[in-house]
Amino acid sequence: MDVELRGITKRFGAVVANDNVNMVIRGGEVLGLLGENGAGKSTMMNILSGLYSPDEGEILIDGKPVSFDGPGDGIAAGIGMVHQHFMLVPVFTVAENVVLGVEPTKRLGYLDLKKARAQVDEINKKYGLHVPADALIEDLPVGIQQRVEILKVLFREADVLILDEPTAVLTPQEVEDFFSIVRSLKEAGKAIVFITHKLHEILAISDRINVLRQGRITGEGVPESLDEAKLAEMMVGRPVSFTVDKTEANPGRAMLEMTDVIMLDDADERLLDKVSLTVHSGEVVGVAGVQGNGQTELVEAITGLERVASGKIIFDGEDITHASVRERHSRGMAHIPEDRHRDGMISTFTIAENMVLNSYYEPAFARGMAIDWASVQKTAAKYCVDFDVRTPSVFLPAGNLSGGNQQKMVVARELERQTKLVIASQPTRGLDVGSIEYIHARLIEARDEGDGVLIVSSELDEIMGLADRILVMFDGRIVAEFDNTGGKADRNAVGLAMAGAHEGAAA
Amino acid sequence: ASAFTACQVTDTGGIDDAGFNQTAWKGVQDSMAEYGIEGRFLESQAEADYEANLNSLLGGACDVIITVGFLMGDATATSAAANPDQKYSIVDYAYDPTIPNVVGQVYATDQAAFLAGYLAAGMTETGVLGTFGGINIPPVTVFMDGFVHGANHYNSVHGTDVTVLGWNPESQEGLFTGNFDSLDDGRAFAQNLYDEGADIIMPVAGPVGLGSASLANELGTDELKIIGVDADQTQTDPDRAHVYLTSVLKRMDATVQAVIKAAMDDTFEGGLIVGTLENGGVGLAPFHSFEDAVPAELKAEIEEIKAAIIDGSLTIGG
Amino acid sequence: MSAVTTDTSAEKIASAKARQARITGGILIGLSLLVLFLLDVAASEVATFKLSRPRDAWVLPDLVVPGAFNTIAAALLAFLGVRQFLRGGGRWTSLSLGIGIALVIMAFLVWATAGKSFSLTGMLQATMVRAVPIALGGLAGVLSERVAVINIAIEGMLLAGAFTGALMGSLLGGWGGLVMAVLVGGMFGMILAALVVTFRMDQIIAGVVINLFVLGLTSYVTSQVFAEHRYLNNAEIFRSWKIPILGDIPVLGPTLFNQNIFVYGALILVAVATYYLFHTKGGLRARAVGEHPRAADTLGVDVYFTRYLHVTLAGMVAGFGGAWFTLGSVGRFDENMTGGRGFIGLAAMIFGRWHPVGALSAALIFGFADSLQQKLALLNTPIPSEFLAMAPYIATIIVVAGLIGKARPPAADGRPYVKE
Amino acid sequence: MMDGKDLKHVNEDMRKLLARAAFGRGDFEDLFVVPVFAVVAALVLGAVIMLATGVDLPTIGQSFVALAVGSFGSLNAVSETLTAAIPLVLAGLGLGLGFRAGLFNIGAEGQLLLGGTAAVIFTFSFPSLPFPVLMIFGLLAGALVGAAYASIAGILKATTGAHEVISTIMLNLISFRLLEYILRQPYIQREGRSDPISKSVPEAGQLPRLLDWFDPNLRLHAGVFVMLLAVVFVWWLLFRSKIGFAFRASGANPDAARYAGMRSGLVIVAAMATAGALAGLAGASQVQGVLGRASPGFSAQMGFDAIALALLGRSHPVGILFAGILFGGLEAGGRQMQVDAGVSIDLIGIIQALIIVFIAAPLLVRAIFPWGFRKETKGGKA
Ligand SMILES: Nc1ncnc2c1ncn2[C@@H]1O[C@H](COP(=O)(O)OP(=O)(O)OP(=O)(O)O)[C@@H](O)[C@H]1O
Ligand SMILES: Nc1ncnc2c1ncn2[C@@H]1O[C@H](COP(=O)(O)OP(=O)(O)OP(=O)(O)O)[C@@H](O)[C@H]1O
Ligand SMILES: [Mg+2]
Ligand SMILES: [Mg+2]
Repeated sequence: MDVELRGITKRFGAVVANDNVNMVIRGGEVLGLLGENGAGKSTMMNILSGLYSPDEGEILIDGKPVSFDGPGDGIAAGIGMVHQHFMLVPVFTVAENVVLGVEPTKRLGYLDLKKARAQVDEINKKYGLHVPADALIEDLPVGIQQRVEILKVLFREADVLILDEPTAVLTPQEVEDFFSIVRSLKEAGKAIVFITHKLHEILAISDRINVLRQGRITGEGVPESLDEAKLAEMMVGRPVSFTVDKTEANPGRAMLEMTDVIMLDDADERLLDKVSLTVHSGEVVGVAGVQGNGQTELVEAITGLERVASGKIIFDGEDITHASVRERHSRGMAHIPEDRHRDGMISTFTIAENMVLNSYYEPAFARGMAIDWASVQKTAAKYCVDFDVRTPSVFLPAGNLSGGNQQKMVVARELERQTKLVIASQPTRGLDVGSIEYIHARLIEARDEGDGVLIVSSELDEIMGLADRILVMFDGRIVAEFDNTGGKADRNAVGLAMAGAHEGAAA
Repeated sequence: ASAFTACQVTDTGGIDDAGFNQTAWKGVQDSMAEYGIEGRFLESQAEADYEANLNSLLGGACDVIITVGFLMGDATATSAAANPDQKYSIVDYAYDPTIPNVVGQVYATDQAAFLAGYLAAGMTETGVLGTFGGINIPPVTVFMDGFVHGANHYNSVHGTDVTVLGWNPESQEGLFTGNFDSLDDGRAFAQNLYDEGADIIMPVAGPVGLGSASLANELGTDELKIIGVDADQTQTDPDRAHVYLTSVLKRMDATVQAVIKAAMDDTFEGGLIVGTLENGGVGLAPFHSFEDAVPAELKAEIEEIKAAIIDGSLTIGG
Repeated sequence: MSAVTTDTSAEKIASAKARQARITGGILIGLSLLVLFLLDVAASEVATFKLSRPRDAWVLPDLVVPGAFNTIAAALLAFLGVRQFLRGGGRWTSLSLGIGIALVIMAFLVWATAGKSFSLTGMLQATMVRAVPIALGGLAGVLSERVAVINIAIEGMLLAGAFTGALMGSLLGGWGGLVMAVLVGGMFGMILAALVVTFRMDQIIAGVVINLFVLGLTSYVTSQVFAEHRYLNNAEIFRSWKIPILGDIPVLGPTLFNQNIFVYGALILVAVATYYLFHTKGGLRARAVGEHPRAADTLGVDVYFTRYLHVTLAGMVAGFGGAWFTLGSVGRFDENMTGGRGFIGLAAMIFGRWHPVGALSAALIFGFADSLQQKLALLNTPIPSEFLAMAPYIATIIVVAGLIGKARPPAADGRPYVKE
Repeated sequence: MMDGKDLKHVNEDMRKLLARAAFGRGDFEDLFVVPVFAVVAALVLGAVIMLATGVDLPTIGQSFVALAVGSFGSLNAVSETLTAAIPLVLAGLGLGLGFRAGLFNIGAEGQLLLGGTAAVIFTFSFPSLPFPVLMIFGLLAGALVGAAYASIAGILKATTGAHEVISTIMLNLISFRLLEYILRQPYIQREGRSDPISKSVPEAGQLPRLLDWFDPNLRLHAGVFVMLLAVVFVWWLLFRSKIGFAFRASGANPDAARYAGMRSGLVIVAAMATAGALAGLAGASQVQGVLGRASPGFSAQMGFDAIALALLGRSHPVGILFAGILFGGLEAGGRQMQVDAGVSIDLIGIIQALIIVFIAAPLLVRAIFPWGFRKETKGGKA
């Protein structure tokens, strides 16, 4: 099935998200779609799937113009979309999520979950997806959730699959598995649109590539004639450096020492199982691991968001095991949270307010019981300039910023202060190469100024590029440690440890 | 020049409260019918309205202003002091000392309730009576006191063992709905008493009692009878008239009418009107559908007791 | 558990479960002391609970509980408490607490009833009756909040149902009144849906406004019209309808099988709603709309329609519940006669964790506390009547604070959904 | 690193970032045009309802004239309007503050009731204190008790997660009974009275009337200053103070607030207590300024009206002030309407509800009065 988009334009208020875009998608082919944050990729695909309606332009399927009045029509026309933000109901099972909207029923509208399960298992088998049909979504790791999204599309027998940043949250191993699924779909004759910020992925899987910039197509080509540098330049409009520029680490005193830290959940299961680690000043320690192996809890323990059941946490020589979040923060601990939208910012607050979210009480911004807004605003404006947060005004709600700029805002807030230790959790998730480059440089800068830096990321490339030392977490424990000075750690060995291969050795 | 006008300010229950506001208003309406005067009323939404409502009736528009309920006591006194030429009367409230331009109207309700208690004790088949109130306040509990004492008096006269559930005159504690507007509380509380064996119930909670009547209507009067309060409830609740054994009358309409008459005749004098059995300000309503069911000797006993209370030879609560 | 025993530093681990167990233990021991000293009953006294009325088909003898029961209950409580304190944790924690609370309630009843008697069956029957409007209000809340529309307007919908039931019941007879009450309830549901879905009004404001409007309108008509035209406010009520045979079972019969259609209706509606929400296609879609409307939308589920539909249904349920006040109870409308029952229904919904059965259970607890309070007032306990009347509310707070903790509403609850 | 030219450039950027967005036409329409249309639409619908219930046209006309005159048409009307607005605004401020902190406090009614009662008890207990002292302490006592009562719900939420909607509903119901009990106690009940009414607030404890030198019937009292002070204070608290920042942050995104080191438990209790203090103050101002004593139900649903008020004022102190004056005006005007035209005052409730509907749903007003508004740009927030 071939699909053509002609002259598509979509505006959100004053923002032109798509500007007269033309695009062709063919059966049995993977079309790679690339572009900066906010370039309009998701908007374009939401239009194709029927979720948004375009202001101008038309969609042709096999040469015939169609018009969609909602995603139901798109589905009926054979177009399925895996959204950038998961469209899964967390408290439903896999089977329930998959059949939603096309439920098999018996008499009295009775939901035939048995049949649903069977159908899910069938697709599972056909494409080798291995998704447990009865598991609750919220209990599944993101990698599996990703597959559920694909299952949903396949279940509806879509011929066109739109995959919007499907690999953003996957581990390298999961990406490999994912690619083999994509290939088998392609062989089955499906048309696939693949969106990602990762250039090597797009080169590896696409048959054709389109680059979108500020709502327009700015480049087209086939992977054979392109390389990462060219792609990046097409995207950002300037040359981009990929390797993190950094000198050798110069580790100093221990900034953070954790000893035998145990954290329990409500059922007394161990989320952290006797974790011990040290971060020195002037070094970047990377924590690698498949999501859900205790990294989140590790960060919560260090930053004081959750109580630990036993063990000791020492920060620059002082015991902070029982210190509050604020206390740790004011002693110089910076925290870039994993989920910026939920935890890192308040989208209805202005950029200025967000910039002082955790320091508004400090003498610099306070006058007695009041906040000195004039000083807050000046500081915020300075942060914006320093960290290249692109906004017309600091009085705008932070929710209006693009994802990359929101993240830069959070990073600015955390790094612009006097810090000793930086905890960065998934600091570049979902960001375009330009923003990633920028944030990485800032983290290294913090290291070079003598901070200890702890980076938690499921992006192995990020860890390999940034960290001087790599710790691997598995099942709530630290199962392996690698020296990465000069990038000498063995990528494969780290990957294996993430998959739990070291388990026996570490126990 | 213009016709004589009687004005009423209700308390927050409103004019249609099936209670004292409505009964007092009936007094005004009766006067309108009988003496051809004008009548008007203002409803108070909140206590803060009393003063404002009284103010808006001043300036010669009203020949006499009737206020209703003890809660209006302060506002009425203030207004009366500021306007010594305006005539006022307040229902269910007495000033001590009295105010020259205000007539207080109060009622010895326990006298009538005593008769009702005696009657009920004579009529019960289960030997159990019930009562409940709206809120534990004297204008309510005085009914309940009289009712219990009346039943006890029957016991001591006849050597029976009739019990009254829902009120204990010694501890002054008992069964209360906590409101004067939830009719289905009236039903539920009656059901509760019925479950414990009561077959005659006197609810003292304004319209809430209508809910009790509804239960009696459903169960049948063999199972449950109701004693009304304030007005003759066969009149105010005509559709269920047959469930009312009788009503304990608190003739606010009569006293209001008397005050209006006095004001018209220029015999108005500040002070106090106390409704008693003697002056007909309180009393027992006719038995209506139970006229035949009440034994003649019981009727006679009640008349005797009434006479004894009036001449002071019988004291209530002794 | 095994981890704790294998670990040498076990005693230092602050286990959440162990702490909870210790707290529970402490509470139980406290309750034991309470029963021992405050609810002490002389061993010679007995408490009599009547189970049948003399005219019942099958008469059960009275349940006579000796005063020694309380001493035993105190001992049991102490045992449970100490056990929790020492051994702690596990499935036993909530079970012990449940048993403990039941024991305390029983001991309290024995204490209050010592030397007297009351009808246990009557109390249970009243529990059921008093629970009906609250359960229906709660169910209305469940239906609309499951599609993420906060429904503060339950109170207004109940009142509208009560009013319509009385007015239309007077004109058209009971069934006509009932149908109209349901329809008017549904109409207000639809208005709420229109305000929040189509006009994107804040959901709480919309609810508050509907309450204000209905209260104003019904009060206005009551004083402007009903006061003069009494025949408009005098409806025939639905009497109890005893189910043959089942209705004669002692205790259970009067409680469950000798009630009016509102009680049966509430039970049936709860069952149907549970089936619908958790076992049908429509229910799955509704819940999806409540949890993640955009996900539902991407799969072709019409979010707006789903919200309209369910909020309207919620209104109809509330309209039915409202009719209980007039057609199922007293046959006559009075200003503000629902008296906050809609809000208590809302509480029941939260307490029942947005589940129809949960809401019903919560309503039953409330109904129980309410009828218990009435019995206690009859028993001449030394507790002032005002405090007895508070009992249902205090019980609700304790239960919500102690047993529920953080309940999780549907994820999208209260948020408008904007299609592009 | 940066040379002078760059620095200048940076300053230029900062200046741009600091330029505030202008007051747009949309704001103007939301703030002024919508309310005007809302009031008109509500009155028209109110007339329709009167017609439907058999009120004749001249009477309806008379009612609206009375409504206007009774709310703002004379000095007495303005005095009554403001007097009615005082407790509503005070309680509304508390609710608005709660909303900003993400708390839905339905308990203002109970807090107001107990706060007012405390003010009465305090003032008659210390009759020897001189005028401003007793008055101020009375207000403080009211605020304190209101705060304490509200804190119960706050503490329960903070420690056990009990939903504040449930606990405040229950606390309201409890407060009604508690007041009945309190008013029966010999120390509190007025001497010589058998009904539930408290002793009176002594002269020195009263909020003095401001205009009685002009006409003794003018009830406007010094509570109006308390109200204005409270508006300024709450505005300062919310938008200028540190704790207010924490309130708003916790309300807008509790997760982010926690991550930023704000203590959610503390914020909840503090916000509830502040809201309760304002409700308590509302009760105190009512008893010290208008009623002079406590009796069952003297709160007269003000705590519930305040919910609508806070929502109508968009939880902004100034918005609440205006909403309160609107409500006060309706109340005073409604009374006049009853006096002059004999229309039941319950109609006011209906009109209030309708006005809120139209103000809170600008889209609805736009749909009814399309000519009153600028066309929205295509593709805007449809
Ligand atoms: N619902 C919306 N309302 C308003 N503006 C929107 C909306 N969705 C997207 N935009 C704006 O449209 C532009 C394009 O957004 P889009 O999500 O298509 O970008 P993208 O290329 O997918 O970016 P990313 O790589 O961050 O996912 C951005 O400026 C974005 O802020
Ligand atoms: N001088 C200032 N500088 C920066 N931010 C400010 C300043 N004054 C107020 N703010 C913040 O900007 C917003 C606007 O505050 P303002 O006092 O003007 O009320 P408002 O805009 O009417 O409030 P709202 O938008 O919440 O209804 C508030 O969220 C406040 O915290
Ligand atoms: Mg995107
Ligand atoms: Mg009325």
